[in-house]
Amino acid sequence: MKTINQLYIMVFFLILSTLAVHAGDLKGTVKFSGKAPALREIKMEGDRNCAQMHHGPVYSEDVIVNKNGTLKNVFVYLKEGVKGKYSAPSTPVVLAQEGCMYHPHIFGMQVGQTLEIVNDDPTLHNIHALPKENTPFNVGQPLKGMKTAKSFDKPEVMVKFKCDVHNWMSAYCGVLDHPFFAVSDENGNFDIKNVPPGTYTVETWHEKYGVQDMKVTVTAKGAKANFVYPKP
Amino acid sequence: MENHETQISKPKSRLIFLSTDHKTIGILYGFTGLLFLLLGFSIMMLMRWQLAFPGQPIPFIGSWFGQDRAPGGIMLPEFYNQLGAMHGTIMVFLGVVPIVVGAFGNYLVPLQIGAPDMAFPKLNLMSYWLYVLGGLCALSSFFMPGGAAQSGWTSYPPLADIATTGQTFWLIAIIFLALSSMLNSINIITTIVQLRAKGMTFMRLPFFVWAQFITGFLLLLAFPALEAASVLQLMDRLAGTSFFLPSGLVVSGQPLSVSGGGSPLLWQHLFWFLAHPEVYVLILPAMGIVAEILANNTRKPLWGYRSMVYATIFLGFMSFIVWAHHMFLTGMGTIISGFFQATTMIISIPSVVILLALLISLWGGSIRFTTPMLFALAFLPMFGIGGLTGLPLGLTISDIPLHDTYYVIGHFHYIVAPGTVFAIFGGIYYWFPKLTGRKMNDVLGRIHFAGSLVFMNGVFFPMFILGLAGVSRRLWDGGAQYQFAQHVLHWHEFMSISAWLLAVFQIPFIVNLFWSIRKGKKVRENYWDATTLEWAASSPPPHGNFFPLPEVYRSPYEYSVPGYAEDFLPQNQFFGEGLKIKEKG
Amino acid sequence: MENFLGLPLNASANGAEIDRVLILVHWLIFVLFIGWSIFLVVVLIRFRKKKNPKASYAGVRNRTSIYVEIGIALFEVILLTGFSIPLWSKRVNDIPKEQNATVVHIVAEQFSWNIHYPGPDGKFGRTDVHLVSDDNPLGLDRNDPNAKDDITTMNDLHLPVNKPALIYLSSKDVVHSLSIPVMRIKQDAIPGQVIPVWFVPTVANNDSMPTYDIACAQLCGLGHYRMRGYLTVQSQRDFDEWIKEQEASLAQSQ
Amino acid sequence: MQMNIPYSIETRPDTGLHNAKLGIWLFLASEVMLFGALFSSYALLRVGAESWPRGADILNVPLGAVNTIILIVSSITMVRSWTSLLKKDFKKFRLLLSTTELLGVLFLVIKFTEYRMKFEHGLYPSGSTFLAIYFTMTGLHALHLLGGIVVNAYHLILGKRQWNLNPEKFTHRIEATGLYWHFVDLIWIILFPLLYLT
Repeated sequence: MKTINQLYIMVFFLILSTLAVHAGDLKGTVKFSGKAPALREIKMEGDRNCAQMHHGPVYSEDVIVNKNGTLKNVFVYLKEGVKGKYSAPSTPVVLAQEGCMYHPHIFGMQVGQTLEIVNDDPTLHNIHALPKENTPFNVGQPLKGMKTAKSFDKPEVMVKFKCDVHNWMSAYCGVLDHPFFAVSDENGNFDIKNVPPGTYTVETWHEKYGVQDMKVTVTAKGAKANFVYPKP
Repeated sequence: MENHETQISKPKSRLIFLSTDHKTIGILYGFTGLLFLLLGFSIMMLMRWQLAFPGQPIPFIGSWFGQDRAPGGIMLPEFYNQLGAMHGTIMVFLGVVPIVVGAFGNYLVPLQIGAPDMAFPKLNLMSYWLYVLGGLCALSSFFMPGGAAQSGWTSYPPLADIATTGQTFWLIAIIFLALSSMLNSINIITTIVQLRAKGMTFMRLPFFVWAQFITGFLLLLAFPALEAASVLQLMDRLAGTSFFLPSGLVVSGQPLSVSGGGSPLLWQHLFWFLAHPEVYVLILPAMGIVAEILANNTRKPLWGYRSMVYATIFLGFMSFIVWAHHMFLTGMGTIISGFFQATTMIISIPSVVILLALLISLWGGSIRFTTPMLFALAFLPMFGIGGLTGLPLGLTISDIPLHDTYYVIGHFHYIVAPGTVFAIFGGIYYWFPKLTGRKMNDVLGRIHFAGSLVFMNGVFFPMFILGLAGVSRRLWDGGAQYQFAQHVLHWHEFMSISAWLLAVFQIPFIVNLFWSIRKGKKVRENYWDATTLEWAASSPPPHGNFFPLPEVYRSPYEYSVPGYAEDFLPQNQFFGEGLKIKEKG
Repeated sequence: MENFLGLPLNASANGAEIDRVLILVHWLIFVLFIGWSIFLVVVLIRFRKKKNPKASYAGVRNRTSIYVEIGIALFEVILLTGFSIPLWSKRVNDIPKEQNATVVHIVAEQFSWNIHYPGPDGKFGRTDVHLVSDDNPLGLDRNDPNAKDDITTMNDLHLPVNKPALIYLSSKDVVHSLSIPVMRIKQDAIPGQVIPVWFVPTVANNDSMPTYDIACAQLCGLGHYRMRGYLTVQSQRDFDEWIKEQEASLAQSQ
Repeated sequence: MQMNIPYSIETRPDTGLHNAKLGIWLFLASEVMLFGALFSSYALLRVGAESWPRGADILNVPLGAVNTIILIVSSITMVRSWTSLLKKDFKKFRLLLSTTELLGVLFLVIKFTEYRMKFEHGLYPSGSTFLAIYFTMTGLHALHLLGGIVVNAYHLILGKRQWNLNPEKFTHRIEATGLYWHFVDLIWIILFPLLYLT
């Protein structure tokens, strides 16, 4: 068994490396137009355990406009045009609960990939996943350091996670059957690596401002795609 | 179990599980019920670990439960809730009721009234198998995605409506159990009415039979309410109806897409319409067992037999109109709550009458402290505590601070655990010679008794302290995060250790039970010098019980009759005109 | 001896009468139980087989048990008509007038208490389930003029001392039960119903006990055990101050 | 030799009953509580509802009425089949019981046609409290009727043997089944006006 597994892994890397030669990166920026809304402060008095973990104010992550006028936490992925099968990486995606907030707030993962949910707080969190396509689950993690492993078996954009104990806590996950997704960072940039050349529909998803899409042709040198939110 | 006439040509293994003999079915009920009792108790011991040491891994066996239930051996809150719901369900529906009605009722009622069998033997077998089916259904729910039912044994909607698949299995199990109970109670009532031996008038029935008679009616008429409720909840869960779901619900931030227009309180009414009579289903047969043991071991007639019978009938009737005292805090007005408080106070009177009659029966007796008698005697004060602590719960105003706290748990466990379960133990020790022709070991029996008495109180008495301090029930951490609970939390450890020691003291019982079946001391047929008819049959009684059927001449408890040499005069003994005994009132 | 039952601190005007009934009932329980126990012990010693080899067929001939039963029944009648029914009627019928009370809406959900103050205008804004979102758990319609100044908190209940508090309790999802042991109140929150609860807090919080606990008393799911809220009873001035703070932060976020 | 249960055929003098008769009456008492609980739920939900549709606007009253007549007739044939047994006329019994059976099946066919019509119009139990009550109660009633049909089929197929073996016992069985049949009929007679006409 072991040798067969090793063989598979070798073949997998072989294919990956040939892809890498011919693939380019899809990069871009999500700009924000108009006046940036003020950050919304989260009141954590409802659970004194949470309030004690923060010294300054905590802000909601649903709309974060970066200093350079770009929008953070936009999920970008290839919606149409991806060919071939991509097996899930063995490394898990980690969703941490720290200071009664989810980290990261927006993330992506592949079908079949392990999602490791970790509680770093000395209070109860329950991870209530509310997918439409996949099987919902609701798991309690009463203690600090508890871990739960889950995975999804169907692609779905986005799966919402909620903590029923702390109603301000939410996270969204894009579950895809390929690895071509990214989330815009604190500079508004995203970078989808190693996209095989071809024409794709790229979709962006934002929690408050919804979805946009764009046709993009990726060559071996890569491509660029810029988006503007809210939709002009 | 041995019967030459009908069983001679059939293989034995098939016989036991398909036998229509009421005694075999009774024994099957008994063993199955005891197994469930043990399972329910084990579940409770697990929960007690979590309560005593919240969030610490369960030692030794923690890894058995898997990542979904107890990662690293630490019990998850949802698993705790599953255990809580299943502990209640198993103990009430699968443990105690099948033992007191299915086992004791089935085995003893035909014998005590001098009948060859139950009125409908095939139906009897069917009700046993429906019970097993219901039990398996309930247990299988543990292996469903999301685990077993976790909305409490009361399954209040909307929580139960939106719960995981295990709840559906719970409901199906309840429907099976309701059918089983219905068939069983039809059988018991018909048997008592129709198959009484010649001369066995209603006022000559042993008190145990009376208790079974009333219990039969309670099961017959109360269970359908839960059955109906279960059908409605199943519809809610499977067909998307909203019998128990009002409009405008938002669950976990998502509006619930149902038609709405239902009422969560409807379930509570239907449920408690069953569940209050169910309490008397648990306790009446236990009182019957205790009455039999007391009369025999005091060597005198029960005091106030008639008043006990009337009290039981009254109790049975009243138990149908007190149910809403479980729902005082659902927003009840003065008039309705006043009515249910009044009925609750009224129903306490017949309970007091029965308890006092049993106590007074001791006066003037020649008391033999046999093992069954010890359990029967302990039943009296334990049931007393359980009954008395019902008083503040039955008054709305004192129910406010105590409602849904550990006080409630203490209250009903005193009635069921050191109450009914003690009666069950006493009954097993008392009738074991009839079942096997052998007696159980007394030394082991006494060890079992002493340990059980001490540690039952160790488990349940501190619950009153926690309850008065205001600690809610069904908390995963036993209230550890609340300020007002801090000064009583140490009792959790005390209760848990008591529970585990209580388990240790059940070992002598289990050993005794199995050892005595084969190796117990052989004893004569009427080992206790008792008067009721079951002791007139051989031990164990053959299929058909009596050859010929007995004839009854007097009341059930004619002990120490003046002018008669022996201190007991069996119901079926004929002594001519000269010794005709005046019926005792 | 006052608190032989180990009851929690009573911080409300209505708690004393409840405690009185509790103590009275428990006296009855003690007297009866001790009486029965003494009887049992005496009987077991006096009528053991060794001492009394021949049982008496007739047994007790007197009517003591009937007197005991009548006594218990009478005591129960007194408890019922003298205490429980009138006090309950006060609980459910003598609800304080809204203008004299601090009126609060509490909407329970899995697993928190959503607390809703009407704000300075004293009027509660409209709520709608379709407006429910993560940052608006009550579904409050901020476009409604009455809702503009409404304050909502999670698990954080503040009340002025010595002023009746009138809580309209309901639930968004399942049955919960609002339990504040120090106030001697407990009320089920039933979805689809709004039930008034009232009490008069008389003991303000201080540094040694900065808050009182609010607990959930009805199993509501996996987080039931930690559906903990905080009640802060403060002077009217501190309460007004707190309201002002809340208004300020509300204005900031809008 | 088979052990005999007393009073399974002859009546007990002091109670005036034989076992099966008491048994079936107790069973019916339990059934009364079952349907009683459902009727109470119906009343409670209806009283609590903001609005309640008129049954006739949603349900097919003529079909319901036909079904009512079918069940009443089947009750008559049921009771006549029993009386023909008392008169030792097995042939007539068989004819009458077959008629009962046919009528029972006809009722179910009409009932399921009604269900199908509802489903075709998108009316499911989840639609409203009224529909939920309608489907649950008539469904449960249909299940009860189905149970009666199965028992009667058993009597029709194996009846001859039992009749020859022990005519009295068989007559008792038909009497008990008849009582059950009338009960199921009675439930419908309450359900019909409650759901269709009000």
